[in-house]
Amino acid sequence: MLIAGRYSSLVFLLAFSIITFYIIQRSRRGKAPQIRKLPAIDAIDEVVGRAAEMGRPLIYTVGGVLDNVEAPQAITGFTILDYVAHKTAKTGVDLIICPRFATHIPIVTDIVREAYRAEGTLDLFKPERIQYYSDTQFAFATGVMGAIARERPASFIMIGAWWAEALMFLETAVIYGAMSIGGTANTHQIPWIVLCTSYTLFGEEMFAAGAYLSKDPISVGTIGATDIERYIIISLILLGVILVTMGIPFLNRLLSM
Amino acid sequence: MSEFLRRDIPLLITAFLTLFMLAEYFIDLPILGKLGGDIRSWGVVISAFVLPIGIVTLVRNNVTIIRRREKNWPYYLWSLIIMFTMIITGLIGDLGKHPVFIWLYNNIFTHLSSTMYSILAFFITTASARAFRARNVDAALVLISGVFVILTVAPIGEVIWPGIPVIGNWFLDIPNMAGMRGIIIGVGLGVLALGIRTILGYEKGIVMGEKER
Amino acid sequence: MIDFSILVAVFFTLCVYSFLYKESPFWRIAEQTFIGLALGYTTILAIKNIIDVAWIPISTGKNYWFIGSIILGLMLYTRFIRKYSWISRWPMAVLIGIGTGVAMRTVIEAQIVRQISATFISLMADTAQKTFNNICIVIMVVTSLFYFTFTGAPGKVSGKIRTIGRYTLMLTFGATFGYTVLTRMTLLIGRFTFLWSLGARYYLLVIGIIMLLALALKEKIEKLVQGKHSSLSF
Amino acid sequence: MEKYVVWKDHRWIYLLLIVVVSIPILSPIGLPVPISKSTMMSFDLIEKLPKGSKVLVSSVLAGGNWPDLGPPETALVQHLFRRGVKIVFIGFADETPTITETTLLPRINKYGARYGEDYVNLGFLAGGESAMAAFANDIRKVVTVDFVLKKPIAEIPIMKDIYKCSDFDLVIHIGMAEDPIRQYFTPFRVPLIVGVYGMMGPHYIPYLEAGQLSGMVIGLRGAAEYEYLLGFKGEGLMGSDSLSMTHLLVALFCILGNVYYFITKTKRKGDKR
Repeated sequence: MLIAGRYSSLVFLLAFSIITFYIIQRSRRGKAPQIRKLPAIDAIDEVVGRAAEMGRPLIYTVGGVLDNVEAPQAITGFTILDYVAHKTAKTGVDLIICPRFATHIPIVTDIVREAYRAEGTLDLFKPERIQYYSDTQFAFATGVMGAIARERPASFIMIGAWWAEALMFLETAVIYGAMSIGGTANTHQIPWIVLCTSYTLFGEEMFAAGAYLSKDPISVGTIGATDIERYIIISLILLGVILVTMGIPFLNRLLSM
Repeated sequence: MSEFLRRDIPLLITAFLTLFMLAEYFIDLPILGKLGGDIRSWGVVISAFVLPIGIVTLVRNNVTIIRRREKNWPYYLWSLIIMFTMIITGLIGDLGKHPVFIWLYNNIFTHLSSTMYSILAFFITTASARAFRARNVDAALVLISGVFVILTVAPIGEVIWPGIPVIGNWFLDIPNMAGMRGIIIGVGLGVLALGIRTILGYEKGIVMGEKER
Repeated sequence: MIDFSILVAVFFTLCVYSFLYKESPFWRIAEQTFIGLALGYTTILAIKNIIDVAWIPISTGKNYWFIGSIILGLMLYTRFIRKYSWISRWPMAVLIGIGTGVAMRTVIEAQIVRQISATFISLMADTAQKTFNNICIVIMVVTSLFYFTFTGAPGKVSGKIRTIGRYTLMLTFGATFGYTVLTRMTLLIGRFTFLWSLGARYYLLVIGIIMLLALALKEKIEKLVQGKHSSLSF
Repeated sequence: MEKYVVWKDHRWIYLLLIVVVSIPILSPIGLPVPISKSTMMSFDLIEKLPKGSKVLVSSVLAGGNWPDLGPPETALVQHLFRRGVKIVFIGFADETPTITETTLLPRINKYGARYGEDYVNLGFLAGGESAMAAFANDIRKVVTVDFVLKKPIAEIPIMKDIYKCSDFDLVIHIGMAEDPIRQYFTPFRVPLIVGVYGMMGPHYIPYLEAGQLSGMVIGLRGAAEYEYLLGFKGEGLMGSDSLSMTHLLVALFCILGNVYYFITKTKRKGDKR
């Protein structure tokens, strides 16, 4: 009935599906797993604090196309923007936002306006601080570079799906002495972000920060489920290594069935 | 009723097709294989229709820019002219075999696209001179393994000191292999979680487009 | 005799590189020409693909079911009609369903099961060097996997493990940094090999100098042009 | 501006890079190119291919990525023609079939191979990984005519007994490595060699070590090694001296930049005290 050589994949698929379904159901019923306080959130607080202390602006860019595989990274960018906007509303920091695509503008405007209204400082909210340059890669990058040179920000945060343009404005941020934080799941851009920023959220860490802030039951549930799956994989590896060291290739054969 | 057509049917289609592809892979039934082949060939046809969507979007954006005489509007007009030249010459005679079409491709397009991507070499060089500093332990580790790997990739590395490729390859085969394996497993779990959420109907995102979120 | 093809190729290559000196009309011509040509070319290939994959099977009477896929393909374009844009979700749902299913079913073995069994390496290998390497690999794989767990209690030990994991990942990104330099320099070498080639060398010097002068005097030229045509903003 | 920035106007660095990349092109030095393990594995596997065995070359080659993917594909395909095997080309980027006909094949010595009997170009399929899965599972369902002659597949001699991916003795994919591993190797267990973008090399080392890849040629550096093994001077070897110089420049900048940073840092810390 089942195709040979694919049993181990099927077992993993069924096991992980049940774990994911069970944890998401529990988290939707209010018993969500607890995500620990991430160093990333402390780093963001420190960067916003620096902008308030020095009385200089904070530039925030969010990246990622909304109707393809990059969507989750863009959504995390919006969630973290909401958190930052609440902080800048409280501390009166001049928040400048550079959205990567035109489709981001309405979403970003709503997020910041609601944050400022929630903090009761709606008068501080200035729509013209949302600066859109272009959808094309290099025109956007030069736009952000111009903004950094003009505004001389104390802090610079960039969260989302970045490509080659990331390095262009990261270098400008370092040159102008901005303390910056970067976050992306595109592994090929992470080296630049690590080399040019004071803290980097990479891969799942970015999504975890998003879930920690948004408290969305499905995202938090997924992270809880993937954690359990990681513990299973780690214990399988350790068990396998011990068995192989003792010369028993039992687990190898089991997994290649 | 419209709610059913607007939201539930697309989610049902996505969930059913994801499940079907899984069933076809694990269950040994020839009928599943044949049906799976048909569905995938439909997918290839639909994907072919996705490609020109970019054209409609671009034409719409450029036309608004030209109509409103925004900054740099002559360039956007030029972009439409060259695009339609390419389309018209491409349609004449055998598809994509017209001499002007091939000339534009060989002498302008290929040069432009590889030059566009080559411009990043300049930004890496200035960034390495001015921005890549070992400010913290993270950046220091990236720089150490980075410099050794750069000099291992360059044939001159071995000429400078034979130890460079030995250390560079160690960084590549041990820490990089282990770290990348962790990332690969992580990405695998991510794809799996996305698939499971799609089957369970929790993943509205991509199907619905941004309005729904 | 001027070889027009090489002249045009060198001109557009230098238009892109003019961006490094100053943002200018040369750059905007190059950028917009690139976008226009790319989409023009994609349209022809898309039409050719639709004919080969969908129209020919029907016209040869092989399989009438394909008409359904063409209708689904055309439904994609309802996204431009505000009232009916929800119809485009049906063909998108088909694409996403196939794509997710096809990737999901093999990712389990390719990126999870196989990677786990490949890490079953003996900690007492034949040579000291191999033993040391194997121990490093096992520790680094386990710690970098553990780094991405977020719901466990934040203890001292788990903090230490995560630090080792983060340092491993930093060395990994160092290797990616090294090889990314390879790709970017490769593209640069490809371009300058063409520019310095025998056919293109003279055009490079002639067009290069003219462009440099035009860019150096850009501000003056713009004032001149501004005087005559107020509406044309370059 | 940051106090310790070495160059105020970064455009001098651009000029320096242009000089450093141009000198080796105009007067090559001819440094030896050490052969890496992943290239050697690919060469040995193709060298042992019996004459007349069937090989699939699937690729995303295009104008923009030619300098990175062109040389590896040229070297691998040149070796295939030298071995006298039957080659089926399929493209998953819209430019691939055109650039294969106009740029790749003209520069390769085909040792008298005839189109239709010894090699065929099946054109382009849209849809990325899903199209790859469709092609691998049932070629005739998604490919009706070939790219060059427009003849139906059934009438092309080379395609006589080729129906799905498992009918090939070797698959070579040029581009990324994860979707061919998921759609060619995992379901069909056909040996898979990949020619990949330089920057993706480190990402695929675990697949090589786990045995899912039988060989890998990484960007221009891998192509230079393969050309050296084949004994012909292509873009890889011609560019390897410039590769050395430009990499050396970046490495030196990283080292000197940080030395300068630590010197000024201790001086700055000194002022604070």
